[in-house]
Amino acid sequence: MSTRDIVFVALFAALTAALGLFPPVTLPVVGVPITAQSMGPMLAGAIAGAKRGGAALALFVVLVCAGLPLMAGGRGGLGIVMGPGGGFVLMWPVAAFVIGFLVERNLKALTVWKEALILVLGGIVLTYAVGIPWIAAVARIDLAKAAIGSAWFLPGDAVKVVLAVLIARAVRRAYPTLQPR
Amino acid sequence: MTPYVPGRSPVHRCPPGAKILTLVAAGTILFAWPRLDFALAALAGAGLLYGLAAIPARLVLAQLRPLAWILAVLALVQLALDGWQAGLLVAARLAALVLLAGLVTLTTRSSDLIEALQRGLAWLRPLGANPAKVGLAIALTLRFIPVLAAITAEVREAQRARGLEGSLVALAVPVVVRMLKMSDDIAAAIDARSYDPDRADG
Amino acid sequence: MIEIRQVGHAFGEREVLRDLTLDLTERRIAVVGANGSGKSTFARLLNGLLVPSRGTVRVDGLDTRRDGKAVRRKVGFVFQNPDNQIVLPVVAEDLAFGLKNLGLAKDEIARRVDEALRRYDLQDLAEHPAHLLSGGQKQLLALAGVLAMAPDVIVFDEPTTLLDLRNKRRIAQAIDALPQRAVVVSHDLAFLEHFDRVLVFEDGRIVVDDKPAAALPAYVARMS
Amino acid sequence: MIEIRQVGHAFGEREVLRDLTLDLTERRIAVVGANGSGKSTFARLLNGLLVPSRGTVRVDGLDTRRDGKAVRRKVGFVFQNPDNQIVLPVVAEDLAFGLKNLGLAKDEIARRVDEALRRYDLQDLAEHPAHLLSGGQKQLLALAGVLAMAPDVIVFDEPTTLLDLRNKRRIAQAIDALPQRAVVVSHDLAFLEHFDRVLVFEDGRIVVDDKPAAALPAYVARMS
Ligand SMILES: Nc1ncnc2c1ncn2[C@@H]1O[C@H](COP(=O)(O)OP(=O)(O)OP(=O)(O)O)[C@@H](O)[C@H]1O
Ligand SMILES: Nc1ncnc2c1ncn2[C@@H]1O[C@H](COP(=O)(O)OP(=O)(O)OP(=O)(O)O)[C@@H](O)[C@H]1O
Ligand SMILES: O=C(O)CCCC[C@@H]1SC[C@@H]2NC(=O)N[C@@H]21
Ligand SMILES: [Mg+2]
Ligand SMILES: [Mg+2]
Repeated sequence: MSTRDIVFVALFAALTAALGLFPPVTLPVVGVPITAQSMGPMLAGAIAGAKRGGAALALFVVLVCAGLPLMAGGRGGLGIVMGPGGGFVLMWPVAAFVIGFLVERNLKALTVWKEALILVLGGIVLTYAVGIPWIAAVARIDLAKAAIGSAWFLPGDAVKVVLAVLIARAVRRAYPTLQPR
Repeated sequence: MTPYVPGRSPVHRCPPGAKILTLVAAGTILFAWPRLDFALAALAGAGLLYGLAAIPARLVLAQLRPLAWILAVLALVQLALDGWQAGLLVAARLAALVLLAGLVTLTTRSSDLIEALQRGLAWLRPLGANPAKVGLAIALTLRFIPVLAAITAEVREAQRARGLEGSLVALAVPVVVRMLKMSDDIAAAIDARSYDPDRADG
Repeated sequence: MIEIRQVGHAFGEREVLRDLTLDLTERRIAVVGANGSGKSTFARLLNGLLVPSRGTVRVDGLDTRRDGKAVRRKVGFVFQNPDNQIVLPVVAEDLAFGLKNLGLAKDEIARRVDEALRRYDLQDLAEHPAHLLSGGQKQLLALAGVLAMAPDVIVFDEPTTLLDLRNKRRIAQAIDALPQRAVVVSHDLAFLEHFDRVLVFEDGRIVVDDKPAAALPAYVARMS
Repeated sequence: MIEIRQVGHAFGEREVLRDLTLDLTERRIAVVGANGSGKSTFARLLNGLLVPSRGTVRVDGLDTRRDGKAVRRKVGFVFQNPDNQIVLPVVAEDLAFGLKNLGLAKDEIARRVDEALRRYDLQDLAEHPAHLLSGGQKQLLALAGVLAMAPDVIVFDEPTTLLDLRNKRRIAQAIDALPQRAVVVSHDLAFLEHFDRVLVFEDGRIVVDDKPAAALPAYVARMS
C-alpha cells in the first residue's frame, strides 16, 4: 500500500465513523439498530475500491473492538462484535471488498442498475447472510424469527443503496480515484 | 475525538497497552454479563479514574453531552419495555464505556497510543498487514473524524447560501470530493517528510 | 440596507464578535483584519448563515433570525474555497442548481445559465467536470452561480486568495462590474483601494471605519 | 545542485510540463506563473514526489526516479495549506514525525524537536493540539517540521496564500533567514524581489528565466 492508499483507508474509516453521528434506531425483536453506518462499506467499496475499501472497514472494526466509541450512539468495545449485530459488523469489511472488486471490474460499463445490483449484493445479501444467523445464535432465537426481524432493515438499506449509488457515481465523475481492473 | 490533556498522574503514566486492554475487558464484561451492579461499578470506577487523572469536570461533561439524548431515549425505551432497572443498566453501561474510552484518549498522547496499537497488532504481519502503516492509518482516522464534521458544516453552509437546505446527495458529494482532495494533499505532505511505508516500525 | 444593532457572537465560550452597531449602505464595502479577527463570522451574519448570539441583523427590514431564507435570497455569498460551493459535477448543471432552488421555470433557468456562462467566458466549459477546472475558473463559476440568482447584495469572503495575477484581476473586474452592492473580505489591499468604505477588524471589534485612503494605511500600521 | 534534463510530464493525455532543461544552483529561486501553468507539478518533481513522464531530475547526482527516498531527505517540502501538513495531533509529536521517519535515535529526535520549537517560538505550545494553532503558527510548525530534518534544499509551494499580512511577513522572514537553499512558488511578487533568480512558467514551459528585476516586470506584462 502506498502512502496515498493509507490515507484513503483512514478517510473511509473516518467516514464510516462519521456516519455514526446519525442517531441509530434499535429494533425491538433482534436488538440491532437501524444505522446510517451500513452505508460506510458501500461508499468505501464503490469510491475507494476493493483493497482500500476493505482495509478501511477492517480498520474501523479494529478500532471499535479496541474500545473507541465509533459506533452509532457513541458505542464501542468488543461487546459490539459479541452482541447481536456482530455478524453484520464483521461482514462490513468483506462487503466493502466485494463491492470494490465488482465496481472496479465493471468500471468501464457501469450502469446505475448494475452498480445498484452490486451494492445490494455486497451491502445487503452478503451482509445479511452472516448477520442473520449471528443474531439467531447470540439472541438464542430461531433463524426464521431473526430473518423476519431483520426484514425491518430492508427499507432503510434500500434507501442507503440508492443514496450510495448516486453519491459514488457523482464522486467518481468529479474526482476519479479508481482504475478499471 | 477528545484532545490529549497533559499530566503526570498514574493514569497518564499507565502504559497505553494496559489502558486499551482494560477498556476491551470492561466492554466485554459489561456486555457479556448485562448486570446493573457491574454497570454501576464500572461507572463509579470511571469516575474515580477521572478524579485520579485530574481531568476537569468540564471535559467529563463534554464526553457525555453528545450522548445525552441517546442515553435518555435508550433508558426510556428500556424503561417502558423492561422496567427501570433495565433502563438504568443500559444508560449506565453506555456512559461508563464512553467515559472510559474518552479517558484513554484524554490521558494518552496519540503517538504513544498508536505505538501501543502497532505493537499489539504485530501478529498481523504474517497476514500481510504492516503494523507501522496501521499506526499511521489510525492516527489519520482519529484526525479525520472532526475534519469531516467541519467540512460538512462548511459545505452545508455554502449550499444554504445557494438556497438549498437538506439534500443528502448534494451535500455528500462535495464533502467526499473535498476529503479525497485533502487526502491527496496529506499523502504528498507525508511522503515529503520521508515517510516510507515499506520500511516498517517507524 | 443592512442594519446591525448591538451584535455580539460567541462560539461556545469564545467571544468572536463584540458589540457591533453599524449600517451598511455603501455600494462597495471592504472588510480587512488579521487571521481570526472575526471577518468571516461577520460576513456570515449578513445573510443569516449565522445568527448572532446577541443583537439583531436586519436586511431591508427582514430579521436574519426570523427570515433567514428570505434574507439569503437577497444576499448572495461567495466563499473562499470554491470547492465547497460547487455542488454538482458539471459546470452547467451546477449553475442551474441555485436557480432550481429558487423554483424558477425551466426556460428561465436555461436563459439565466446561458447568460452567466457568456458573461464569464465559460461557454466552452459548460459540459466540463466542475471540480477539474483550474482555481480561477472554479472561483468564476462560484461567482456566476451566485450571480445568476440575482441577489441585491453579494458578500465575498476572500474570493481571490488562490488565484494568479490574471485571475485575481478578472475576479476583481467582475466584482467591480457588478450592478449590485458588494461586501468584500480580503487580504489584498490593492484591490480595495477604490472601495467606498473599509472596516478594519481586530479581535472581534471594528477598530477603523473609514475611506480606504485613511483606513488601509491605518490597518497596515496596526499590523506592524 | 538540481539538474533537470529534457523533462516533460503528462497527467493522462494532458501535457502539463514540456521539455524543461535547467540547473538549479542559486540560493533563492522563485517560481511564478498563471494558475494551472505547471508550477506545483514542477515543484513536486524536485524532491521526487512526482516522477516525470519523460526526462530525468537529479539532485546531487541522485536520480529522483531511482533514489526517490534519498532525494526526499535532501529536499524538504512545505505546502500551501498548513492544515494538510499536520500529521499527528500534538505539536511536539508532529515535529517528531519526520525525524522518526529518518530513523534517528530518541534523544537526537528530542534535541532537534526542542531546537525547532525554540527557533520558531513554539516552546509553550509543544503539548498543544496542533489543529488549534492559528494559520500562521501552523505554517511555522510545518516549516519547523521540515527544517528539523535538516534538508539541503527546501521547496515551498505558495506557503503564504492563506495567511494574513502579519503571518505572511512572519513566514517570509522565516524563509529569508533559512541557511538552506530554497525554491519558492508564489503569487506574491513583492516577496520575491530580492531573490537570486525567477522562473516564469506559462503553459508548462519556462518562458522567462532571469533576475527578479527583469523577470518580474516581464511576468506582469505577460499577464496583462
Ligand atoms: N464554528 C466555529 N467554532 C468555534 N470557533 C470558531 C468557529 N468559527 C470560527 N471560530 C473562531 O472564531 C474566530 C474568528 O474566526 P473567523 O473565521 O471569523 O476569522 P477571520 O477573520 O475570517 O480569519 P481568516 O483571515 O483566517 O479567515 C477564530 O478564532 C476562530 O477560531
Ligand atoms: N493529479 C492530476 N491529475 C490530472 N491533472 C492534473 C493533476 N494535477 C494537476 N493537474 C493539471 O495540471 C495542470 C498544472 O497543474 P499545477 O497544479 O502544476 O498548476 P499550478 O501552476 O501549480 O497552478 P496554481 O497556481 O493554481 O497552483 C493543471 O491544468 C491541472 O489541472
Ligand atoms: O450498530 C450496531 O451495533 C450494529 C450495526 C449493525 C447494523 C446492521 S448493518 C445491516 C443492517 N442495516 C441496518 O440499518 N442495520 C443492520
Ligand atoms: Mg475568514
Ligand atoms: Mg500550484
